[in-house]
Amino acid sequence: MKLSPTQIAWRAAQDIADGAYVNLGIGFPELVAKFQPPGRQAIFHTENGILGFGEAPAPGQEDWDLINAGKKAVTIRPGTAFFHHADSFAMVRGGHLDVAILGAYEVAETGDLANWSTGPKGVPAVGGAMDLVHGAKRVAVITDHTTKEGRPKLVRRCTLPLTGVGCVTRVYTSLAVIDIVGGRFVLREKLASVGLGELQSLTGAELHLQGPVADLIMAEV
Amino acid sequence: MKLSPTQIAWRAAQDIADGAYVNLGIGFPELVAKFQPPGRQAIFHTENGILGFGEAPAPGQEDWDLINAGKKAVTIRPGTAFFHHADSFAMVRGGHLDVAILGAYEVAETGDLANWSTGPKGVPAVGGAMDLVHGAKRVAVITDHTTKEGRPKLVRRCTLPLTGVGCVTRVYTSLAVIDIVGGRFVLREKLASVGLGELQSLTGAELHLQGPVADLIMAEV
Amino acid sequence: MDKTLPDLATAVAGTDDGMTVMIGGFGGAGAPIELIHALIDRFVATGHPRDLTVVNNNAGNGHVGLAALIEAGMVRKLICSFPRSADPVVFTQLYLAGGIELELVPQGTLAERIRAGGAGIPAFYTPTGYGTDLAQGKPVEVFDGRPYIRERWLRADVALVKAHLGDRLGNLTYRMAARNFNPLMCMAAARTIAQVGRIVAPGGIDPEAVVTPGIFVQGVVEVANPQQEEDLNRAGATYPETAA
Amino acid sequence: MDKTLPDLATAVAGTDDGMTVMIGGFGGAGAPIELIHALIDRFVATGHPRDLTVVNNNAGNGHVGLAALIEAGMVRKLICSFPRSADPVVFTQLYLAGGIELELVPQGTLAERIRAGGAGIPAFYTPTGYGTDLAQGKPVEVFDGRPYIRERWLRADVALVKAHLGDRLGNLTYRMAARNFNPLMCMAAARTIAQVGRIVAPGGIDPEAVVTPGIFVQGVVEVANPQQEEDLNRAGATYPETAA
Repeated sequence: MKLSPTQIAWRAAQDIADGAYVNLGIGFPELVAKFQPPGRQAIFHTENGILGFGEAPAPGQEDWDLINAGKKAVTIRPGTAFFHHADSFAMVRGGHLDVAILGAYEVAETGDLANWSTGPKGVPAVGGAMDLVHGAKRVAVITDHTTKEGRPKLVRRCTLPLTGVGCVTRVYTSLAVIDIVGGRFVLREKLASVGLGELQSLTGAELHLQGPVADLIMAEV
Repeated sequence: MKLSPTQIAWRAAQDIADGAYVNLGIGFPELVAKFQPPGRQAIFHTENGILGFGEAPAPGQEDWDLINAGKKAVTIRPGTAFFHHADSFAMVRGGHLDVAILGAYEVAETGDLANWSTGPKGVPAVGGAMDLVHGAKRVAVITDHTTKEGRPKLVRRCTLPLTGVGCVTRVYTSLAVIDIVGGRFVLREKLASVGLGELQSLTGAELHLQGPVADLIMAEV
Repeated sequence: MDKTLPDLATAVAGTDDGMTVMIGGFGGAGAPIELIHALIDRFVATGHPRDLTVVNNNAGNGHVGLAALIEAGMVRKLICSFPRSADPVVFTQLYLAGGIELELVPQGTLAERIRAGGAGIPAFYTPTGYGTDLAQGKPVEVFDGRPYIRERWLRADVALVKAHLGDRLGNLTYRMAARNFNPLMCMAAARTIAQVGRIVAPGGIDPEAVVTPGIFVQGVVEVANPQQEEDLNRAGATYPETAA
Repeated sequence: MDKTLPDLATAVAGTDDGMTVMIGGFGGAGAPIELIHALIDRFVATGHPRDLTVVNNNAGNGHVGLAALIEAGMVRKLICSFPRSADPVVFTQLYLAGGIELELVPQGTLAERIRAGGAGIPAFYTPTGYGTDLAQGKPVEVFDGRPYIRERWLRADVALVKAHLGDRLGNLTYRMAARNFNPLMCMAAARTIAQVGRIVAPGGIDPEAVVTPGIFVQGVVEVANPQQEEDLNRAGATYPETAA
């Protein structure tokens, strides 16, 4: 029993305030946009120079001058703004985003993140990942709690090439919500059906308790 | 017998090519704009964010949102562009201006310029002077050849606080046109009525000859 | 989300003692006169804010706007490039009497330091000022054979700016050369308040024409037909108005 | 002054062997496909230019545009942030065979290095990349208790960009997210050539709406109805067109 990627995305979306400026990493994190709670409207930023863009257009209605960082077609909304790449990353590095939500290969209890490279093989590609982990007021990760092989993705120290040092503040996984505070994993929520011992066994560094641990909601989405 | 400020400005204007991007310092250098040779149209830059502005409006027609760096009202022309101060000084520092023409208290044979401060008295003010001396492809000075007291303004080393080091490439004075090449004053033009010995006596560093010396034109302006 | 503020008093309510305040404009163009005067009103009524560090290109002109802020005794330090104007008497007298601190910064360096503050760039190198008195104490580095000095970013607690159009999301446009430092200061302050000539509905500004995207703006207050410092000075105005 | 160029061949005539060439666009949006193809035409006809260093966010997609430039064997080195795409086969194969050099730069750092090149800022500090493999060999400095790495500007001999409207003075506007790196590259190259969808008379672009002022542009060539990389790739296009 664990959360599906869609359910993880739903959980992460609950923490985004109305009017928050949000960057969602390419791929899985983009799902978060679908689950904004009623009455809230976040403003989404994409690295390639759009603030406040809307959903994908209907097939056949794409304008290829109007794409997001994943090179997928998007739309404009009332209040959209266009700008160049230096202004776009001024928003990122300058601390103007409220939250960036990214995927991960590994997250360390130090807040270190590895999400851009699985090693020296093949063609390396970094994109905006190293920029996004700096500057946003909150850098959150959404990820399965373990790898496909069952190994922990939450670890003491990353073994893969780092994207950033000490940058992640919260991790939403398929089993739990965990904050990173002072170099330690602090458990905030977990699936009621998963025991603390089991969760610890699936986690590569010590889970600390600090206040109550709430039940992680498994949304019907 | 010497050139009036207007005649110095006329002489400097003859060296500005059609289409050149030009910044004229506040005050005396602004006169240069009036003497563009027929068929040439320079594009004037002002620090406060206008490229390609036009002449002063008629009295009473001023729009105080449309001013130059000297806070004087200007006008727009077809092709004018507005931009913010960081982009404006990107043009300056980034080497995009063809020529900047500035006034001077002192110019040294090293190309050093002093034009912003006459010493520690009063309120210091620098404006864009220190930026303008860097980046323009040519930094020219227009000035009387001597101070009101008859002391040389072209000197071996500046005694007043510097605006920039080794930045001036040409000086247009009331008596001569002088290039700065390899740390030396090289005489290019002088008034026919002024002997070489007399000119040297009014100049605070050695004048070098390198090729012919033309007659400096005293325009009827 | 609605960043619209009901009035000028609300707009300046968050500016407290000791803060660094960036104020837009170059001379009078783009100067948020009404926001500045609202700040003075608050000081007159409450004695706060005071001991401000103000960042502006200039030091005010006459007895309105920034000059009036200085004259009211609210400014401890000024960071600017050109503290001279047609009528600089307020700053000049206070400075010469030792009543206000001045950090003089070349104009392009001032603009770039503010942009750097907004862009998360803590320091950069520039040729501007190398070898001059204004470079004293600054690290020098040679790149490709040419010397440069290192400058630090500038950030502020509050920015008060003047824009032309604004929407409730904070998107802004400017009017001609009234743009100047305003878009940069929007980026560099924790809290940016813009007075705009008109508030339009989202979408009322062409997405291509937005100069300051709303992410850089925390509050927008409408001031129709804003005053021009130049007009006020030609009329001999002072602020607060003195009894005749 | 008239910066208008008569045709694409003239527009790319100044690009020579060994030059650094910035090419605008993010993926296909804003990619100057026709200028790139004109450069390939010149190489096919003359064997030049070759050994180019190309700066772009990506490494091409499919067999048109930048991918075709690489496939033609004209590129010695690529400076980019993300050399992956829907169909990255051209770059991937050449890179894995050791046939092309890659300098990988985080996307925001790439943008800032180009802007710095255009703005006369030889180096700056950024938090991006600190503590990662991409920071190796770069100076580290602590400001206000936080570590940053130093990055150098990027400049180019030539920039090839795509804009929406242009005038004979070189003023440019862009279309939506096709803006991206284009305005920055205009600033950072000794010679910037812009293909524009339409040339308008000076004044035909609102002075407030100019994104790239003409001072940053040396040549403008009109390409009405420009091709989109995405459309070409969906149609399976290659460049030069191969015989069926």
